[in-house]
Amino acid sequence: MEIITSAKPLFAILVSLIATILIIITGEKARNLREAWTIIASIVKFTIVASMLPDILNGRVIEYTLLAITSELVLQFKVDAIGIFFAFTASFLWIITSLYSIGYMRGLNEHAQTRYFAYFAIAMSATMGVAFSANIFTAFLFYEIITVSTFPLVAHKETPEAIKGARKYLVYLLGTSVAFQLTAIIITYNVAGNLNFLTNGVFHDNISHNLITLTFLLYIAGITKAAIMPLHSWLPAAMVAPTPVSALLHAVAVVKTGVFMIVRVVLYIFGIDILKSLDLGTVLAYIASFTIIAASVIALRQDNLKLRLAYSTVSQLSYVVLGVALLSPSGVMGSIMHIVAHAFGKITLFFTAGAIYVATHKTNISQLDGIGRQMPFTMGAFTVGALSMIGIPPFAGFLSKWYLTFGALESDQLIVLAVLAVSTILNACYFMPIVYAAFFKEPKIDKHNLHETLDKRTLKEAPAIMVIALVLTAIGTILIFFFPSLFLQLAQIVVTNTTGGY
Amino acid sequence: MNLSEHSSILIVVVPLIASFLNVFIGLWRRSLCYPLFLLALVICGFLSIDLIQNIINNGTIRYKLGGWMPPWGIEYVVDHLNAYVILIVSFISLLVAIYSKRSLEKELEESKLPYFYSTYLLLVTGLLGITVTGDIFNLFVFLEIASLAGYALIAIGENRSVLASFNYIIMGTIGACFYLLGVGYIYIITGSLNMLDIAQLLPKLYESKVTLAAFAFLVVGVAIKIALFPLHRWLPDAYTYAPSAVSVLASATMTKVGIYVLIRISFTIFEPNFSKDIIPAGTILVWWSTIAIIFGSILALGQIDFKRTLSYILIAEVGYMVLGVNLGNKEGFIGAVLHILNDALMIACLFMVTGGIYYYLKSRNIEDFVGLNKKMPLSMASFSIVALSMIGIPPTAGFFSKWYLIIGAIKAEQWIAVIALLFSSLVNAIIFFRILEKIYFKKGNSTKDINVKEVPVSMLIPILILATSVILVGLFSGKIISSIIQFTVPGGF
Amino acid sequence: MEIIIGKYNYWIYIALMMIGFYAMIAKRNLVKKIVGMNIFQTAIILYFISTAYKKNATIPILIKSQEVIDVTQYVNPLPHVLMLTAIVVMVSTFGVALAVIVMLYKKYKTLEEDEIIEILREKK
Amino acid sequence: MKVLALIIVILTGSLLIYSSLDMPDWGDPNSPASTHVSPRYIEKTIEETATPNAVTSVLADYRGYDTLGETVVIFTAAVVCILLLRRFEDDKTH
Repeated sequence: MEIITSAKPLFAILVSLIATILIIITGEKARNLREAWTIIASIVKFTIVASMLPDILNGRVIEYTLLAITSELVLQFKVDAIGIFFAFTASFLWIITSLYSIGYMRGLNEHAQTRYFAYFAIAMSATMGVAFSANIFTAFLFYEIITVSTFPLVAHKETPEAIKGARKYLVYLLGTSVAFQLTAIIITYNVAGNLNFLTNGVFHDNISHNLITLTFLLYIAGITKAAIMPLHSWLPAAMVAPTPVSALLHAVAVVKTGVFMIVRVVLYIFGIDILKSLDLGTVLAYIASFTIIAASVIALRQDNLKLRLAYSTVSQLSYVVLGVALLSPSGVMGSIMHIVAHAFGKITLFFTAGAIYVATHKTNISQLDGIGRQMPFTMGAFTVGALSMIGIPPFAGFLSKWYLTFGALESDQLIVLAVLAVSTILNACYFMPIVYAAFFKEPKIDKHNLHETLDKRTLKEAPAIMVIALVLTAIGTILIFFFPSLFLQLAQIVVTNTTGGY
Repeated sequence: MNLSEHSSILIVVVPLIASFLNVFIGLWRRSLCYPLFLLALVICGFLSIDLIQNIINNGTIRYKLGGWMPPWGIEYVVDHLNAYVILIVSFISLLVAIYSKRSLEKELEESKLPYFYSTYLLLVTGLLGITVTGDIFNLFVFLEIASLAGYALIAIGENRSVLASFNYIIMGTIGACFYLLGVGYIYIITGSLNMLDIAQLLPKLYESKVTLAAFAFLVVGVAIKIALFPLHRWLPDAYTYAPSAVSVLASATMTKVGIYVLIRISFTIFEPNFSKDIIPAGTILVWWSTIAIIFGSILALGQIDFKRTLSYILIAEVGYMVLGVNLGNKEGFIGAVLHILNDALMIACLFMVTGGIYYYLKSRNIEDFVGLNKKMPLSMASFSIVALSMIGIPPTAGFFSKWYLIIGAIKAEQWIAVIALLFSSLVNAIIFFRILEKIYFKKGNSTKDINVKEVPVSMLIPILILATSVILVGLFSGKIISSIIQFTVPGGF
Repeated sequence: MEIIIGKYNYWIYIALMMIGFYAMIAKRNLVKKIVGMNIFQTAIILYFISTAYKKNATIPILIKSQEVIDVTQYVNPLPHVLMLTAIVVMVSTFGVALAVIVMLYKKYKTLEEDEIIEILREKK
Repeated sequence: MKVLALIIVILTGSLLIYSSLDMPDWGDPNSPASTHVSPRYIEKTIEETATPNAVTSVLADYRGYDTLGETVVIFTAAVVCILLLRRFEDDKTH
């Protein structure tokens, strides 16, 4: 494998940190300029990430060592296929979310907008940091920065409820990462003497199996951002955050960091062979399967739209975990593809939830009857997102489910196959009623709010900038289905490197 | 004359002379006291830098006082460990001196200031004297100078400080007497008072019961001085009610010097294998400090007064260092020595911020910290950085010492200690995020904080310096370890 | 038996020291505490001085005319020196402790620890 | 509290008694304390310090630095007592 040394990954991280400083300096005084910084930073970041793509697609790896703090704890970046896959998705969606955020924040005339944009930019920096980490220490560092920098975003509303949600968020994410993940990293260092992500894992054959099992479980428990049950309840709690935060962070950056870390740990710290020989993949697959089904069932019973989406996220994240836990080429492929498929689909759904809130101040599903006539674009995008989640062609979600199914067959996991089937039905059960109600049900006559229901036939969309954003992501969901080659190629490189390929 | 040759003695003599002059200048012209006081500490700072450079370049310095050959005369032995602790002590005491000018305005009568500065300098003299000396009896003398100054500085505080100081005197004297008794026991079987000389004579006597008792008394004596749980009872009251500047100085330097003495006893006077193999002292201390960590953390959780919270956190942190030192492997030891520096920086900064809050708010109650970030943004930013470091989030300094400590604990297969370390990180997370939440996200409501604003510049600068150094020390921990700390690891590890 | 007689200096200092130690930690009167402290320190001083003693030896002041010096004829001077320092340290500690007691008395008008704690509790 | 204190005292006392068993007898001229460092003070006091009194020579010369420390302790106590007890004229204005 050819290695290129380049500071590009560092620049990709620094861009939004510089933006943070500019945002704080500009402040409330010049709001347009402040928002311009966000947009510029997001575009520049995306450009930098995209500029690394050709090299990676040609099988090269970009490396950059920032600082060797001690001989074993090194701040080092490595851009490989899976890293750029994640970074590309996240940085692209940041551009759209920035647009959307501006619409949302101004539409609702929110307070503390400077703080909002500043911490958002820090969180994006840290997400890039996780994507480009060359070792688990660097990844851990950025993982913690994400946690800390998103805390103010979750608590943004500063109501007692928001603070409570944010507290839960922090206790879960910080607590488990310090208690379990750090321990796991230290044990890894102690027994393997190496913290770098290697394609066949860092553990030697002669290490006690019990210790490896313990470390594996500590990692799984420590990476709570992946919201594997029973450590998932921070995610619904974090839904008190403003919708753009939920959209980008809790559908893309934060939770995807979690599953990305799990994929990293499974493939690059442990390696397929060790996990296969210890049967740990199956254990993880069962935990993930449980999460998929249980979270879907809970989602069915939620009336709050954002909460239903949150539980849907919990369930969908475990697809990624499940895929990689199958330890088969197609499983890994499906797992990686699901990162992007779910990102586009779920961000669309969250965007629509936010748009509905900005336009009508409605948060509950039972209030949405007939809303499709008022907000056709929004609800159209919602339908696209929902269908993608369920896994129907021609939407991105179909691709990943296709590979996941293959993966299950490859590793003879019939139970997993059944789980996939049941969860698809459950997905349909909790999404389709919303679509149906929005388009085909008559709006309920709200006696207290007559003037609103009267103009049900007129268009009442959210601000244009928000609608544009959510339509874009919906189109993206379709485009990925038709032109998946870039993502498939990247995933293919990962699969070839880690599993030996098909 | 080459001054740098004598820097090991000058560093003790300079604050001593300044303290002497201060009393008399104070009678004549009070306004000159502060400049003199500051000047002495600046000189100390330069000397300590000179000393550590000297050590890094030329290795251990042995300075014979009065020209008498050891073991007949007293000698100063400065190696990497001393120089490192000296640097910490002089750096912190200089920062606290800058900080104390405005902070004391509201906590002490002006006419007492010359005596305060003198006592402060005597405390610094004592601490530096303890650190440089290579003679166990001389160490006792300086220990008492530092302690007497410490008792007084605590007694001039508010509210219950006098009673706290009295309890400290009783406990401190027991500690010092135990130490002296230990010295007597060492003396009766070896006939020597010089540390290096004793180190050569003792191994033959490891089987003796007297050696065992000497070790026990020395360690327990120091354990009282560093407030190792359950000998910590004097500390929370003393540090809570002392004037802010004194709390900062005492918390950041006195316990650290105590840890230094503990390291000297366990690994210079006695060989490392004494506490490891011959008697199970290392194991006992590991368990003991594990309990200290757990209880310190639990007790910290229940406090309302923030200075008291910090005192209990300090007790847990002392547990960290004692644990690391006694784990019996290189990683643990490096972690402990690194933590001496990190903890000094972090605790000093936190106590300073608390003092800053108290300066206008007149309260240290955590409930009153609501909405402070609007009033004092820079202090609160520093507070947040240090809070992250206390929790152990990279790249702040706290992470790296914790990293080494945990690796050391795993290598020593002390799983309970690993859990205790993680537990205390979690408790710190709860404590600090509860406060950060109040500072940043709750709306100010009380009428009390109307006059609150950012602390005066002379108080703010030390806070900012400490907060910055928490990050810098974190990023350069590898460098610190490779150029200083790795040489302090005793042989046989 | 020989042990008991041969080392009786130790038994005496241990007994004294334990009396002082007990007073320091168990007595509730502040003055009694520091009196205990004094006994404790005195015991240590006695211990040190007793280590200096040699049978049939005299004080270490040499007569100039003496040519050959027999070390066993003079007691060990070092512990005496150490104890001169220790006495001073002890007196100073005692002084500081008394100063603090004076402050306490001014403030609370009592020297019983329990009563002071009672007063502090009432204040709250 | 008193029981606890008694237990602590008894434990410390027993450790002391236990360790005393290994100590040299009282007045033993061959104890390490009397043979390792101290003989030189007696033998060379006149030669090196011109003082017949060995205690003086050790106090003021060999270990003169300890004596400096001793005076510093007194000085500390003095300053401390002034700091704690002296009534200052401008107390009332504060």
